[in-house]
Amino acid sequence: MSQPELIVGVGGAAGDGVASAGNTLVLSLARQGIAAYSYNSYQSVIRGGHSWLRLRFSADKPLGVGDQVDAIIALNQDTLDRHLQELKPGGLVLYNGGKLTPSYDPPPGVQLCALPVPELCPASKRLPVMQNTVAVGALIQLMGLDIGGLESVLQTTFAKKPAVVESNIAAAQAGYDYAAANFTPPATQLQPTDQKWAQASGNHLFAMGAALAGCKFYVAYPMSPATHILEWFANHAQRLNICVRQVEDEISVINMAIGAGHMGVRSMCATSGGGFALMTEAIGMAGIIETPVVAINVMRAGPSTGVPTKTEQADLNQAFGASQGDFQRVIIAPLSMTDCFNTPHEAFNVAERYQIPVIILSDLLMSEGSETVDPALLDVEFPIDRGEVITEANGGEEPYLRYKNTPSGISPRALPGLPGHLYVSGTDEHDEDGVLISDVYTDPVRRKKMVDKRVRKMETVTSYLPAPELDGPAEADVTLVGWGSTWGTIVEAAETLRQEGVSTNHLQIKFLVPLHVDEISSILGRSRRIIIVENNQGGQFARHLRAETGIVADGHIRKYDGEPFEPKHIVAGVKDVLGGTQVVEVLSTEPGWRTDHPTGTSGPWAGLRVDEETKTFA
Amino acid sequence: MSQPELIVGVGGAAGDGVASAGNTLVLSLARQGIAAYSYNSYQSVIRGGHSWLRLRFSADKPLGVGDQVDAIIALNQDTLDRHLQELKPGGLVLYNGGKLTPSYDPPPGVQLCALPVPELCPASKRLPVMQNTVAVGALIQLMGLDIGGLESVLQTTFAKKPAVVESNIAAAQAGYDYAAANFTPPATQLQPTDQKWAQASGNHLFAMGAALAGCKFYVAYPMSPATHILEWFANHAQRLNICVRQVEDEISVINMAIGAGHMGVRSMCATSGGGFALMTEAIGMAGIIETPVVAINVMRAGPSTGVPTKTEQADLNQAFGASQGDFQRVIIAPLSMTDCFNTPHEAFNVAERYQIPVIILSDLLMSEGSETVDPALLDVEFPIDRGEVITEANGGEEPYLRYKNTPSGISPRALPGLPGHLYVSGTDEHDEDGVLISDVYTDPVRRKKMVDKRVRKMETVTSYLPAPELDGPAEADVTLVGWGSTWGTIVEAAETLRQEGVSTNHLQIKFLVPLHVDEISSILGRSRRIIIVENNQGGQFARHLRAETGIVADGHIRKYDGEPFEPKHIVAGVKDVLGGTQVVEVLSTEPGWRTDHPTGTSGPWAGLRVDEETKTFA
Amino acid sequence: MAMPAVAVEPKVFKPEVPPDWCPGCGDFGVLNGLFQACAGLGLDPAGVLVVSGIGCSSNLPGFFRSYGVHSLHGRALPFATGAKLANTSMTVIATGGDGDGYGIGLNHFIQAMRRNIDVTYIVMNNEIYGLTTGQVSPTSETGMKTKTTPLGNLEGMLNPLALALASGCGFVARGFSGQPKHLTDLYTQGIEHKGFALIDVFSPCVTFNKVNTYPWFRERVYKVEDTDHDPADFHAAMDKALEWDERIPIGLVYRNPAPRPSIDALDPALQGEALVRQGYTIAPDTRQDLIHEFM
Amino acid sequence: MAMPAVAVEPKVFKPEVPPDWCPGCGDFGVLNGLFQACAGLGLDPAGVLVVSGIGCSSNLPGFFRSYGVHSLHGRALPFATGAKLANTSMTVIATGGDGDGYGIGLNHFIQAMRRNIDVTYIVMNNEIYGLTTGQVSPTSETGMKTKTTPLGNLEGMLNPLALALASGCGFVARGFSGQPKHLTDLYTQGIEHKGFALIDVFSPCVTFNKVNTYPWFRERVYKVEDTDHDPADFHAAMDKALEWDERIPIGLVYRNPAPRPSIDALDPALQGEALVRQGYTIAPDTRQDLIHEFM
Ligand SMILES: Cc1ncc(C[n+]2csc(CCOP(=O)(O)OP(=O)(O)O)c2C)c(N)n1
Ligand SMILES: Cc1ncc(C[n+]2csc(CCOP(=O)(O)OP(=O)(O)O)c2C)c(N)n1
Ligand code: SF4
Ligand code: SF4
Ligand SMILES: [Mg+2]
Ligand SMILES: [Mg+2]
Repeated sequence: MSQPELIVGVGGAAGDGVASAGNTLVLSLARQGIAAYSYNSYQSVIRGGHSWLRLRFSADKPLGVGDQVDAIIALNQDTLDRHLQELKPGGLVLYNGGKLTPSYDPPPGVQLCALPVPELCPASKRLPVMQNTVAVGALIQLMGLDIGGLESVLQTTFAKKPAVVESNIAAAQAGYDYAAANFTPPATQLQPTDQKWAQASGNHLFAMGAALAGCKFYVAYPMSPATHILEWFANHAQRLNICVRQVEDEISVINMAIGAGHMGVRSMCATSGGGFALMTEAIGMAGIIETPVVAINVMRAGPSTGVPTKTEQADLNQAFGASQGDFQRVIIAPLSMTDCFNTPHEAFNVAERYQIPVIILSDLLMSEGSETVDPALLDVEFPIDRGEVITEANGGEEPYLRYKNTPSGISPRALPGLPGHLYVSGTDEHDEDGVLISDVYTDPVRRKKMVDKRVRKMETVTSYLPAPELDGPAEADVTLVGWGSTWGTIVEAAETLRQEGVSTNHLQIKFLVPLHVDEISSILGRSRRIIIVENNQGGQFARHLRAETGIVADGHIRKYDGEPFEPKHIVAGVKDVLGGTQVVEVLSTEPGWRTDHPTGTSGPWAGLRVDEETKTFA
Repeated sequence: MSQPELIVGVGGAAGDGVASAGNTLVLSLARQGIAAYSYNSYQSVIRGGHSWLRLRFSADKPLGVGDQVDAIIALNQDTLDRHLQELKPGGLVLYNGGKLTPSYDPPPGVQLCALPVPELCPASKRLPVMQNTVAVGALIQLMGLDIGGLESVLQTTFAKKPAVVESNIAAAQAGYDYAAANFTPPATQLQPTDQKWAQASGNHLFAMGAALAGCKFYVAYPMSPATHILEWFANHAQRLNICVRQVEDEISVINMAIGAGHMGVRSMCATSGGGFALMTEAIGMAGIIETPVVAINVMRAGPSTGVPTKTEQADLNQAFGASQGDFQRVIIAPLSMTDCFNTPHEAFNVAERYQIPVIILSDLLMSEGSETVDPALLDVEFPIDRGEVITEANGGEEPYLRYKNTPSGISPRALPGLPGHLYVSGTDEHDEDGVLISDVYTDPVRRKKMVDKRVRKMETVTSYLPAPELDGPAEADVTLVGWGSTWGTIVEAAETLRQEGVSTNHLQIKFLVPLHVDEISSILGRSRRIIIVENNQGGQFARHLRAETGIVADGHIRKYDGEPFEPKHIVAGVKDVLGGTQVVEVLSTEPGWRTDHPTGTSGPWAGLRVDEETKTFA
Repeated sequence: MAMPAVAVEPKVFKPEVPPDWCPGCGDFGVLNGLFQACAGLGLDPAGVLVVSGIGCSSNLPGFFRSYGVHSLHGRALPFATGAKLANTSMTVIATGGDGDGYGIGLNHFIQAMRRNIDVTYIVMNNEIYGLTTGQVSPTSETGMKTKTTPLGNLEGMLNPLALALASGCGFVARGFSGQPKHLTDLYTQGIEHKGFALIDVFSPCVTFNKVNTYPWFRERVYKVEDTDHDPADFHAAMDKALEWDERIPIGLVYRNPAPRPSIDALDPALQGEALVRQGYTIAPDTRQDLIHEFM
Repeated sequence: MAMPAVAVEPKVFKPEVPPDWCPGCGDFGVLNGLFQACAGLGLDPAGVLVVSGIGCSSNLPGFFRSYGVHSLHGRALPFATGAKLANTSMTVIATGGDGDGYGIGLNHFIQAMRRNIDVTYIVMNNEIYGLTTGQVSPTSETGMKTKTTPLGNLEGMLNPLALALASGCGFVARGFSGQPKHLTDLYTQGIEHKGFALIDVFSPCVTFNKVNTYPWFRERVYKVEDTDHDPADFHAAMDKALEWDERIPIGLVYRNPAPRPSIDALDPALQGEALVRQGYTIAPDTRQDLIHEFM
């Protein structure tokens, strides 16, 4: 990243306004042409608890959450206690000096920026969240930016309440001025640009991307971290004329989605791992009746209920093994929030062209985190490929064969309702005309013919889907291989490695099934040292890659503690692999941290420390 | 197989008494010390249709269904029309000459044995099934056996109706005498022995084996081909004091089974692929709450409803990918009906010792087919390994940690109800004491500790389970590799190959997850040519083997037409591989057969012939 | 789809493939009634979608000439719901068995009634699992011996009509496949009813249910139409639903005199052209608005 | 487990971990009532198993000192059923939310009542999905605006009491977490009832349900115990179940005067020692008999 960047942490309890402070900050900077990436580590309680939002800013679009924080806005004492230790040398922490006091010495070179909030903003006594505006104003000053962006955001946010706008602008200005007069700005300063930025989560981009790709039916059952897709659809259903339904369970969801897909609309649903487990039986139905449908599995840390608010990439096995028997499916893992926007359109096209179920694997990092996107990238008209759909009523001369044994394996699809093409689709094995084979004594020949027909469909899929490409120098000592959401963080880690003298390139896989075996084998065949990075314990992708290509990686960097990778984890992991470790298991903590992200400052685990040797609690 | 053998086909419509004629034949021969293996190809209709039961007899226990038939009992015209062409040279067909006439010339050297049933057994006019007894009597004579076995079976079968016994014995005798006087016995004659045989299906042996292994709770929802396990349990529930319940769906089934397992009983359930799909979410629950449970998936031809009465081995991916996230499971595929008897005991022991879910993969071939078993093998007391179970009430000094982070990863288990050990088991990630980790802001250290604890459990599993062994010569040109139910047929094919001069050995895998990677790699590392035989299209086991060991087979013999392998398919397939084909897809039909097992002698497909080139219908 | 009011010949709905049910199976009567009702209503086979689950009864779409889907065990209603919402111009009929609809599929059944989707649901209730050859069903009588209850069923008998009433279903009827004309009449009314319509049909399994046979039902059933039963009276309907004795009522047990509009009539997205006939594109200015929500 | 008839201190059931529900959440009242009822019944925490699904309400076992299981969303009842059958000496209580029990878990709920397993089921009905932050529930009122029904809920409201009555449940009650003593009383009777007992509890979600709040309920609820309602009268009970207006009844709505024995009391395998305390071995002569069935 050539442009200067700053990483900000905003911490507080649920109810302290962490998210809205973060949002105000991101939008204020976006209006000055500065891009952002954000990720929130929050607690699975509705009120109270702790929430830690990390925001990374730069004029060059940041691709991930980054490493250590440069600045903190501490909205409560807990945040000060937990996170002060995490600041980089040269970093700073902003807090309401009228209420909070650091409970230990900051790391060397860290600036304590106590804001006299009660004086700067007397209204904060009645309305404690006003402290957030003061702090945001101060931070913007310290970043080297104009206050105009913030003012315009406050104007939009409180558009209907002029008095609120006024008092907030005053609070922001007070913070801004106080910071200018009393604190030292960090060495890094951000530069405004002319670029316009939109800010959205992967979930919202999935939803909007699907709507623009012609999705007319969205059905779901709430499940974190997929629920925001449903909520976006619900809020836009009427305007966009999309049928959006929340129903009794995920079994109903997928069967309704397939029912709608069967009639001919583009139909989508989303859930997380446990809900997807309930959908698997019907995924097989879509396979045999050859109905296009798109199902998103937004992965969270498992197994089972697991850690519902934490991220992981450990549902590849489940997607691959969804439903019994051999049948055709495509599995796609988008690479970033922005890529979430494009993926539904690709998924619908491949689903309709090949008449198969398509599974999209996203994860909590992408779905609940957000990034800034160039709005021009969202202003697109997606090309629609519906495959072979019969739209003309038939004279009736020739009987229509819904499952015609064509050379491509694809049988032209008439949509129910069209005169002259009556057929029954059955989940039992059936002949070309749809009549069941399972109701006869035995019919090996027809059975094999129909299995082969469906298998044949997949012969052309890999050429229909774009092959992955190597990023970085063609020749390198290390090739980092990842899939899905780790893309941006690996890109940045590779850059750091190169700067540190480790020649590195990078291959990120988006299309998992079918895999572009030839292209991948040829790329990785030239690699000197392959290191697979994945956000799980079992190495599910490494296994998949080996199963499909025979390639065995030289090293593995894995993380399954609930938190996403930071570039430094990968950089350090690569060095460990170069030093001889085969599997590096990364943990989001640092030896010496006093709290090790523990569970609270009160309660049974208060004050526990990590034993630096064993990584267990003393 | 050194002892002489005979393969008999019994064909008729549902209601013609195919199964009971077959059963009478098997038991009659069993009482004379002759073993059998049987498999029924039947139609998914309740009445009418066609049913084709193949029985293979020999004093040496047959290990599979064998190849072509030596003798046919045709109970209706349809059977004559379809199967006459399938007889071996030297073979014979028995039928009621008073009713049926062959509609085409038999293959050369085949004897048409028309029984004048109306004369031999006048009672058959009122009771048409009496023809079956006449035919069975005649066949026993032609096999070279005494009629005593048959008489004793008829006595037991109709024990409560002496008149029926008498008339049946007379009919059998008439058939026996008529055959002696009018037909030429086949060249092969069976020799009675002193061995006692029991006859049972894999499903019944699963059930009895589980009961003897201490299963106290069996719950299921009917699904072919697993339903007979439920029916055996239901019939023995009272006598054996086992709680047996049929409930509303497979979701309820698995959750009840886990509920019961959690309290401390050995608990089992069974279903087929579609039902198993519905169970997957809860398999993950068993993984994280560490509750032992055994779930059987009796595979049938898929995908989806597929061909419910046909066999296949295509649910390995589903079992492997059951539920989201990384967790521990064992997957076992028994090798034969007899092995079905032993498998529940192994499954319960490993499930309880390691506190994990165990999935058993059977298939329709094993579950609905049956074989004779030495009764001594069934008269066993299985060793019970419950693992570390705390049975003593605790004084209360030390708090009990249900999920204690032990070196082995196994945490001693107190069963609910025991004083002094209160705990809550949660599907959320939890700490050693069971308190949720997911309800805190973030806790990478504890999260990783608990994942690692569970992972560690698997370190010793492969040594707890017996490793596969190579069968046949240590050095061979061809190593056949199979898994599960194909064992017997591969053993026989290997023998034939050796006789035909192809030096062959054989490795059959029963324990699929975890795989004995070291042992298998070392065995297959010495193989000159590896050929994997599996009853599916996609090569799911080949993929698994490659993923775990990197081994890529030189050839694949696959079958997915619904019918099981016959030794000749494998023998021919090996030759094809030696001739350069990489993937041989076997089809249960023969070029030139007039009907190619088509769907009926009437109806839209009557009289169709297979185009020998394209294997499609002309 | 334009629904011609003119009756057509029942054979229009008869396909070439003959049903492979056991001779005498109650499902033949159920199918014949459906031929008659659809013909009487003058439906176009291309405008009808019949969706079933899995079971003997669920084989029905294969024996009916229209668009059809033979889906998953228990999932006919969600599939049918999705199909109806996607193409509101189709007449959607769901069929299946007691195991399918009241066993594994029960949740969908109750919620579909609550949701009030415009689907006619015909359940061939033979009080047994037929296709899997004779296991106990949720509607098997307490005490009934089946393959899986050799000592008699220990559980209570599920009452689909009472559940339908408790779930807010606006059209609750019961027929008997031994009374084909009456059945045809119930189907006709059910299909015409705008909203979810339940027609539970006694359809004897002659092979596996040796208790609830044709004669057993013939002795007991009587038509509520022959009594002074008022199908608009919820309480009276509940009484009829609970009657299970020497006399068992069939007929239109309940019809809500002021039915709630069905969900497809309420969903704002479904008030114009059927979704399947709508274009895929979103106007550029709408797109701009969507983008601006993110800025 | 021997049940001492002597009451114990409620704090026996209070663990160290405090509930992390939102301040003011109705579930606190539900939990407190349970402390009281179990204490009043003199239960031994080691003889109680509390099983829940997933949801705010389903976090309850973590805040109750006994054996507990926090299972899967919607699956508390099957888990609890398996547990009870395996160890009939335990007092088994299932808890959860409206989404858990009446949404995804509805099939199990109805079948558990039909099956009549001896489990007490406490549903914290807040008419919203709390844990997932405010989506529509099957018990949300028609017209209610939620995150997923911004224009108002178009579906009918599910009626758990009516469904329970239609499913043959022998004990049907409704409580309100704002009336803790009354609630404790209902729990006590429910736990003592041999067979399935439903206690639906209005337990306001103060964070996401801004309609059905404490004041909303306080204005409307009245105790059937304060009226001449006869809980032995099925029809009267159905009337109470259907009442949803300015006045909403709480209390013991129905108790079957001649309840069917529960399944655990009927299953022949469960009449001796609890299964968990039975040995694993089958007598050699029984084994011989089993083998001979195959010969
Ligand atoms: C998930 C799943 N579980 C079980 C089955 C097996 N199965 C097929 S039909 C059936 C029940 C049939 O009973 P019913 O619905 O009453 O129909 P009937 O055959 O009696 O008409 C069952 C259990 C299945 N196909 N799928
Ligand atoms: C299979 C599955 N689907 C969805 C979810 C997500 N989920 C968790 S709790 C919940 C609903 C909570 O509502 P309710 O049961 O009413 O409990 P409350 O939080 O209101 O007490 C949902 C949908 C899940 N955990 N599992
Ligand atoms: S088994 Fe029963 S339900 Fe099935 S076709 Fe035969 S008679 Fe009908
Ligand atoms: S969100 Fe609602 S139900 Fe959940 S704890 Fe808060 S108030 Fe209670
Ligand atoms: Mg039925
Ligand atoms: Mg709720």
